[in-house]
Amino acid sequence: MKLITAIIKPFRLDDVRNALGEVGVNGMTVTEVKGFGRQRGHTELYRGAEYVVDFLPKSKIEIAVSDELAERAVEAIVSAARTGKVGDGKIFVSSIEQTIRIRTGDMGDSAL
Amino acid sequence: MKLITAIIKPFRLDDVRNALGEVGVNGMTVTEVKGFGRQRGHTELYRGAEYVVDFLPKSKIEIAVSDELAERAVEAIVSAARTGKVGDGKIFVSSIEQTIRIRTGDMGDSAL
Amino acid sequence: MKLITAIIKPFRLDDVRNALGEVGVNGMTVTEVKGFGRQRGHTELYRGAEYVVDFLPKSKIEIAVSDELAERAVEAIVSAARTGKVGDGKIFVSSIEQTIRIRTGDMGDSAL
Amino acid sequence: MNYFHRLACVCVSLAVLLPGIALADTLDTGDTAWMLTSTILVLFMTLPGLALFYGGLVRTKNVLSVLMQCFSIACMASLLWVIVGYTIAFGPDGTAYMGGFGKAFLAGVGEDSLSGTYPETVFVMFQMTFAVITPALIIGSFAERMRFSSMMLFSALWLLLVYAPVTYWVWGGGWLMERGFMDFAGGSVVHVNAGVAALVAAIYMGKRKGFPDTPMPPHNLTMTVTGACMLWVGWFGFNAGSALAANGDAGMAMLVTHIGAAAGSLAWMTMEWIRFGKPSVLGIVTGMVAGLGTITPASGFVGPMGGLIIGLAAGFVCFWATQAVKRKFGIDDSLDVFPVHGVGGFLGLLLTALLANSLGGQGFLSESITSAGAQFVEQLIGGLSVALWCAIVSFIIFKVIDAVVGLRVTEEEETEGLDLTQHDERGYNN
Amino acid sequence: MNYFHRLACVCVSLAVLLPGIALADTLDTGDTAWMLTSTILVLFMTLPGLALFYGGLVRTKNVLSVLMQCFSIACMASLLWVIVGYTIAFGPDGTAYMGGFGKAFLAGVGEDSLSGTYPETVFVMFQMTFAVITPALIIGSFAERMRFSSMMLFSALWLLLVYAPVTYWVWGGGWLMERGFMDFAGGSVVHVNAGVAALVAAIYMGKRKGFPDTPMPPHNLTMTVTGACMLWVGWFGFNAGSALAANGDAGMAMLVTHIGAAAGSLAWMTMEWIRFGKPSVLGIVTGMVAGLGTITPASGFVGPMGGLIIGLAAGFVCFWATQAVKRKFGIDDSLDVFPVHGVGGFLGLLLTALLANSLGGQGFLSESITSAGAQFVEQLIGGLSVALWCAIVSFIIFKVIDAVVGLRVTEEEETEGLDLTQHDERGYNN
Amino acid sequence: MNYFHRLACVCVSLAVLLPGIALADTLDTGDTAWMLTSTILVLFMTLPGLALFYGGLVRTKNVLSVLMQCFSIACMASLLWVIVGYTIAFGPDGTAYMGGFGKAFLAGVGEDSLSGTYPETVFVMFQMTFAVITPALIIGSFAERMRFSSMMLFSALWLLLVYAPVTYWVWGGGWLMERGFMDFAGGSVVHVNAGVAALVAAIYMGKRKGFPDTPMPPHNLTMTVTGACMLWVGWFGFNAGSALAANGDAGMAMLVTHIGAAAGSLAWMTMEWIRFGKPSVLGIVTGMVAGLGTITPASGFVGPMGGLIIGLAAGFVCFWATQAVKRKFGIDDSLDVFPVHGVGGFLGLLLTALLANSLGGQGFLSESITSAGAQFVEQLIGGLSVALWCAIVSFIIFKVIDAVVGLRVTEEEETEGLDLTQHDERGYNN
Ligand SMILES: Nc1ncnc2c1ncn2[C@@H]1O[C@H](COP(=O)(O)OP(=O)(O)O)[C@@H](O)[C@H]1O
Ligand SMILES: Nc1ncnc2c1ncn2[C@@H]1O[C@H](COP(=O)(O)OP(=O)(O)O)[C@@H](O)[C@H]1O
Ligand SMILES: Nc1ncnc2c1ncn2[C@@H]1O[C@H](COP(=O)(O)OP(=O)(O)O)[C@@H](O)[C@H]1O
Repeated sequence: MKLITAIIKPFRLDDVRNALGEVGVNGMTVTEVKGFGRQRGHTELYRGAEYVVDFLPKSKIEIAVSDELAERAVEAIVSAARTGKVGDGKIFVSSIEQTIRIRTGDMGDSAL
Repeated sequence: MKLITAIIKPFRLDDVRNALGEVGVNGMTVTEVKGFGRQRGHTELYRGAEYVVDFLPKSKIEIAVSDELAERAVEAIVSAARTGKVGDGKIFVSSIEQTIRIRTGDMGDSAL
Repeated sequence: MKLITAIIKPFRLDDVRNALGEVGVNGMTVTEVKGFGRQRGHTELYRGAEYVVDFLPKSKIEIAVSDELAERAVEAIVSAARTGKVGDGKIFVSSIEQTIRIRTGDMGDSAL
Repeated sequence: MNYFHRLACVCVSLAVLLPGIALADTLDTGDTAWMLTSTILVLFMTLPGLALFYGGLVRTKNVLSVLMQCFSIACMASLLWVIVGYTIAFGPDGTAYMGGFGKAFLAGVGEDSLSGTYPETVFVMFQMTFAVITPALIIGSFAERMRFSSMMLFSALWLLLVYAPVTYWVWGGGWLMERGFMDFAGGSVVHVNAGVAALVAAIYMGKRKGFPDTPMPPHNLTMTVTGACMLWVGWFGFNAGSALAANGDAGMAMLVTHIGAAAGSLAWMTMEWIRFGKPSVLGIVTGMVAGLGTITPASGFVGPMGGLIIGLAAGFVCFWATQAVKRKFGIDDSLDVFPVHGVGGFLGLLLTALLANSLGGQGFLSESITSAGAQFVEQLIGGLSVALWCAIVSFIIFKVIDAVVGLRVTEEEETEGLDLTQHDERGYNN
Repeated sequence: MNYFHRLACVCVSLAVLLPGIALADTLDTGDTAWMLTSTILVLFMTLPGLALFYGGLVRTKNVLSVLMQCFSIACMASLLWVIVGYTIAFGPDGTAYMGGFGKAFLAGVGEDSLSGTYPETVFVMFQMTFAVITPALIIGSFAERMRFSSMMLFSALWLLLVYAPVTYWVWGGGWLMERGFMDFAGGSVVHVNAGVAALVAAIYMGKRKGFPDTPMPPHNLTMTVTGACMLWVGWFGFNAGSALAANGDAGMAMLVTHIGAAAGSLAWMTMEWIRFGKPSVLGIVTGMVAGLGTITPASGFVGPMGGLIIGLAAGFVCFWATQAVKRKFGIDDSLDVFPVHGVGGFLGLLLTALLANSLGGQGFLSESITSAGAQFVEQLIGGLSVALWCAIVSFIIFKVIDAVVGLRVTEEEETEGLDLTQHDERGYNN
Repeated sequence: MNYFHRLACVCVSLAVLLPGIALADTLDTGDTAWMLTSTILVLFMTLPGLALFYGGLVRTKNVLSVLMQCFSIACMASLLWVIVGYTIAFGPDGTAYMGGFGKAFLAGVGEDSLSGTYPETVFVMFQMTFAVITPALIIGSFAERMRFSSMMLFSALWLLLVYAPVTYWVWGGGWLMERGFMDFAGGSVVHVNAGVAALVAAIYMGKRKGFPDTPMPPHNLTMTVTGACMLWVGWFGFNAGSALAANGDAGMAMLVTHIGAAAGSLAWMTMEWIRFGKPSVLGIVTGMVAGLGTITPASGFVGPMGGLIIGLAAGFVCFWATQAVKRKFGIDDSLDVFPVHGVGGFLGLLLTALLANSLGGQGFLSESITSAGAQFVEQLIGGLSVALWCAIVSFIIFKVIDAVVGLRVTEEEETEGLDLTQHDERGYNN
C-alpha cells in the first residue's frame, strides 16, 4: 500500500476530493497546514509595523491506497489541483507496511 | 523503528493515550484533522441554504516506536479507540529510518 | 528522497526556517500540533475545577529533500531548534518513493 | 421657517394623542436626556451592532472588509450629513422634493437652537445615525466581492441622491408627508430604501464565485448573535427615540417594538422547525431583524396587539421571501438584505394602515385621511415611490461607478479574500 | 385599583426616605427617560450579556445552543409576559398569592396609562426584562445536555408558575410585601429563584458525560469576560432602575451596586490568589457577578460602606460555595448558577436586614418593623418561602416534562454537541 | 464648602453660555437621568470597550492578561476612589494642589446630597469612571511583559499620586482651574496623563522580546474593532456627560465629539491610503481614538467646524507620531498609547485655545483671559505641568516597584505568555 500526501491550495480541495472519488478513492484525511516555498507570501501592515508573511495556508491531503490505485490517484490529484500558478503544491508518495481498520480490525487493502 | 499513524474519533483521544501509556509508549504527537470516508457527515442549514458537510473532525495520532513495541501499540490503539460504529478510523504503519532527539542529539531507539 | 519530519517548539520555527534556508532547503510544510512527552504540561484552573493539560503546542515541520541534503538538513534543524530544555522535540527521517510538483508535473528531485 | 412649521403639524397631531403633555418651546431636560440616549443607541446599532451581525455571516477571509465598510460608511456619512445631507433632508425653505440649503455646514445650528423641546444639535445627531445605518445595511448584499473604493463612492452618492431626499419626502416636510404617508421610524426611509438598493446591487454585481454550489457558511455565528442582540437593544433608540420625547408615545413605541421583535423571532423559528425539522439561532435572529424592520414604520401608531400581529407577519413573510430570493430567483443577495429589510419594511408600511386605528392603535396621523383603506393606498403610493426612486438612482450610480472605476474585485482577489487584498490585514492571527 | 394602591404604599414609604421629591401623578420626562434607559440596560444584560457570559463557558460544540436558549427564552418570556405574566405579577384585584387577570393581554394599558411618574407601558417593559433574565439564568445549570424543546417547555411553565407569582408576593402587593419583606431589586425574585431552580435542575438532570474527570474548560474566556462586563453595566438599569425614578435613590443604588461589584471581584480574586497561588480572570468576573447578585436586594437600602461589606461577603461566601457544590457535593451545576446566584441572593437578603439602618443605610422599608433582628427574621421567612416554592414547583415541572417528552439528549447527541444535533449549525466555520 | 464654591464658578461661567437654563439647587430628573446614563457609558468604555480594543491587539497567549488588567484596575480604582481618591480630587477645603480629606470614605455623601442639579452619588460615580479608564489606558504600553502584581501596585499608586491630584488641579478647584486652564472632559487629566505615563513605562520596561523583528500582529482584529466601536459610543458619556446636564451644552459636545471621531478616522485612513497604498481597519479605528482623544478637552468649547478641524488634525498628527515612536525612536509602546493619547490630548489642549472662540465656538471659560494667544499659553502651561508631574512621579513609582518586587516577568514566562504564567488559564480552548 502507498501513502499519498498532497499539499494543495485550499480552494481546490473539493475538486480534488471529487476527482479522487471518480478513480475510486473514498477515504482521505485532510489537515490545514502552512506552506513555505517559491510562492510569494504577502505583507500585512498594522499601524505602520510591516510583517512579511511567508507561510501560506495550504491543505494537506493524506490517502492510503492500494499499490494499483496509486498512480491513478496521483494523476487525479494533479489534474484537479493544478491552476498553473506557482504554489500549486507537491505530492509525496511513500509506502505503508500495514493498515488496520479500527472498527473491524480488518488489515491490508481491505481496511481501506 | 516504526511510525504508527492513527486516525481516531476525537473523544477517544484520552483513552488511547492512556492505553498507549500502559504498553510503554510515552510520547506522541496529535493533530486535529478532518476525515472523509464511509461515515456520513451532517447537514448544516443557514437561512435556508443547505450545506452538506462531509468532512468530520478526527484526531490524528503519530507515534514513533521501536519495532518490538509496534504491535502492542497498534493493539492498544485499536482496543481503546473502537466504538464499533462506522468512522472509528484507521491505523497506518510505516517504517522510519532514523530518529533524533533534538535536545540531546540522541539517535535511534534511545531517542524515543 | 527523504521526508524529514521535525516536531519543535513553536517559537523556534523562524530560526529553523532560516537555518534550513542556509543549507539550501527552500520549501517546507508546517502544521500546528499538540505534543505529549517528557515535558510537563501545565495546570489550568477554572472556578476551582483543575485541569491538567498534558498536551503542549508544538510545530511539526515536514520537508522533502534529496538524499544528499538530508543529513545537513537534520543538522540544521537540530542546531536551530535546540534550547537544551526538555521538550525540544524529535526528528524522524523516512524515505519517499516519489515526488511530484503539481504545477508542472515534474517528478523526483527536480520537483523539490 | 418652513421646516419647523411642518414639524409643528406633526407635533400637533401627536399632541392630540397625548393629553397632559404640553407643547413647549423651552428645553426639557428629560426629553433631552432621552434623545441623547436614543442617538447613542442608534449609533450603537451600526457600530458595532450591524458590523458584527454582518461580519459573522461572511467567510473568515472577508470579515474585516465588512467591519471596515460599516465603519468607514459611518465616518463618511457623518461628515456628509454635517456638510450637506442634513440640509437636504431638513433644510428650511425647501420644495416638495428636497430641503433648502440654508443649513449646509450646519449654519445657524448653535448651542441654543432647539428642535421642539431639545437641542437641535441632538436632532442633527439623531437623524445622522439613521443616515449612517441605512447605507451600511446595503453592504450586506454585495459583501465579499466589491472594491473598497467603489463601495465608498457608491455609499456617498447614494446618501446624497437617495437617502437625504427621501428623508425629506417622508419626515422633512416633503410631498409624502403632506399627503399623510405614515412612517413613524423609517420603514420606507431606512428599510425599503436599503432593501431595494441591496436588490439592485445584488443583481447588478452578480453572484459570488461559487454561489450557490460552494458552501459559504457564516464564519462566526456567535459574532452574528452578538450583533443581533445589539441591534435589538439599539432599536429602542430608533423607534422609541422617534417619538422625539420621553413620553407615553415613546413608551408605547418601545413596547410594540419589543413585541414585534419577539414575535418575529418566534415566527421564524416556528417556520424553520416545521420546514427543516430544527430551529436555528441564525433563523431566530433573522426573524428578530425582520420583526423589528417591519414594526418600525408602525411603531408609533399601533398598540400591543398590533405589534404582535406585525411581528408574526414579519416572521412568516420574510422567511418565505428569503427562501424565494435565494432558491427561486437565484439572486446572491449575500446577507439577505432585500427579503428581510425591503420586504419587511414594505409589509410594515401596509400593516400600519390596517392596524393604526384598531386593536389599541393610536389612530391616524393625518386628519384628512379617515379610513384604513384610504391610508392603505397612501402607504402603497409612498412605499412604491421610495422603492422606485431608490431603484432607478441606485442603478444609475452603479452604472456610472462601474464605467469609471469598476465595481468588482478580480477573481483572484475574491478567492484570496478582501481582507488581504483590500486592506493588507487579516482578522485572526492564529 | 388594588395594584396602584399597593404601589402607592411603597411609594409613600420610599418618599419618607426621599424628602424633597414630591409624589406626582403626572408624567415626568426625566423619570421616563431613565426608566426607558433602565429597561434597555436590563434587556442588554440578557442579550447579549448573559448569552455571551454563558456561551464562552461551554465547549465549542455547545456554544450556539446556549445563545439560542437565552435568545428564545427572551422572546417567549416577552410574549408570555404580555399575555398573562404581567397580570399575574401586577394585576389588579389579586389575592395574597397572585394578581388578578384584569390586565391579561395588557388590557387597559394605553399610551396615557401612568405608573407613578412614567408610562405604564415602560413599567410593563421594565418588569418584562426581569422576567426574561431570570429563566435565562437557570439554563447555566443544565447547559450542554438538555433538549431544546424541553428547555422551552420548562422555561414557559416556570415563568408562569414560579416567577410571576413570586414577583407578585414581593413586589406586586402579595403577602411578603405586606409583611415588610425587603427586596429592592430582585435578590429573591431573580437570584434565589433562579439559583434554586438551577440546583433542582442540576440534581434532576444529572451530570454531563465525563464530569468531573474530563476537562471541560471554557471554550472562549474573552467572550465570557465581554458578557460579564455587559452584565455589570446593565446591572445599573436593574438596581438603579428599580428606584423607578431618576433621583437620589437611583444615584445611591448605582453607587452601592458598583461598590458591591468591585468588592466582590476583588474578594474572589484574593481568595484565588491565596488558595491557588494565582488570580484568574474567570475568578474575578465570577466574583463580580456574586457581588452584584448579593447587593441586588440591598441596593436601595444600604449606604456605600454597607455596599462594601456586602460585596466582600459575597466574594468570600460564593467562592466557598462554588468549591463546595462542585467538589464536596459533586453536583454538576455546569455554570455554577446556584452557588453564585442562589447563595449570593440569599446572603444579600439577610445582610439587607443588618445593614439597612447602619453605616449610612436608608433605614427600614416597613414602618411596622423597627429592629434589624425582626427584619432579619422577615428576610429569612421571605427567602426560604421563595426557595421552597421554587424548589417544589421546579421539581414537579421537570418530572412532568421528563415523563411526557424527555429532558435530556441522547448520549451520542451529547458527544456530538447540541449545536449540530439540536440546531443543525456550528458556531465557527474556520 | 470650598468645592461647591468653585464648582459654582464654573457653573456661572457656563451659565453665561446657556441662557434660558436656570441654575437650580434642586434635583432635576432629566439631568439626573442623563448623568446616570453618562456614567454607565463611561464605565462601558473600559468594560468591555477598552479591554476588547486592547485585548484584540495582543497575541493569543496574552489576551486574558489584558482583560484581567483592565478588569482588576476597574475594581481597585473604584474602591480607592471611594476610600480616598474622590476626596483628594474633589474634597472640600483643599490647597492649590490637592483636595481636603473631608470626604474620605465618602463621608457625608448621602442620598440627598446634590451636586448641582443631580445627586452627588452620581457625581462620585461619574468621576470614578474617569479614574477607572485612565490607568487602564496606560497598560497598553507595557502589555505582554509586566507582572500582574506589579501592575496592580503601579496602578494603585499612580491613581493616588498622579491621577487624583491632577484631577484636583484641573477640575477640583486647584491651581490650573484658577488660572483659567481649559480642559472640558479630560485632554490633560485623562489623555496626556495616560499617554505620558505610558511613554515612561515603555522606556523603563524596555522592549518585548523579539521587538521589532518578530511579527506580533493583533490576534483578533474583530475584537479590536468591537472595542473601538464601544469606545466611540461610550465617549458621548465622557464628553457630553461632562456638561453635567442634559442641555444645549451636552448636545453640542455630542455633535463635535462625533465629528471629531469621524474626521480623525477618515484622516488616518487617508494617510494610510496615500502612504501604504491601502486603508486598514486597524488604521481607521486608531484614527477614531485619536480624533476622540483630541476633541475631548475642546468638546465643550468649540463648534462643529472646530470639531472638524480638530478631528482632521488628530488623524494626521497622531498617524505621524505613531510612525515616529515606533520607527524613529524604536520605543516599544506596545499598543501605541503615547502617540495616540498623549500626543492627541496635548494637541487638543492647544487647539482648544485656537478654536474656542472662532467658527461657532463657545468662547472662553475664564473671563480673565480674553485672547486666543493668552489662552494658548495657559494651555501650554497646563499641559506641560501635567506631563511633567506625571512623568516624574510615574518614573519614581516604577523605580520603587522594580527595586522592591520587580516589574517584568521572566523571559520564559514572556515566551509562554502571561495568560498561563500569571493566571493559569487560556483565552481559547479549541
Ligand atoms: N521541500 C518541500 N518539502 C515539503 N513541502 C514542500 C516543499 N517544497 C514545497 N512544499 C510545499 O508545497 C507548497 C508549494 O510549493 P511552492 O514552492 O510555493 O510552489 P510550487 O509547488 O508550485 O513549486 C509549499 O507551500 C509547501 O507547503
Ligand atoms: N484511504 C484513506 N486514506 C486516509 N485516510 C482515510 C482513508 N479512509 C478513511 N480514512 C480516514 O479514516 C476515517 C474513518 O473512515 P470511515 O470510512 O469513515 O470509517 P471506518 O474507518 O469505520 O471504515 C476517515 O474520516 C478518514 O479520516
Ligand atoms: N514517540 C514519539 N512519537 C511521536 N512524537 C513524539 C514521541 N515522543 C515525543 N514526541 C514529540 O516530541 C515532543 C517532545 O518530546 P518530550 O519527550 O517532551 O521532550 P524531548 O524531546 O526533549 O525528550 C512531544 O511533545 C511530542 O510532540
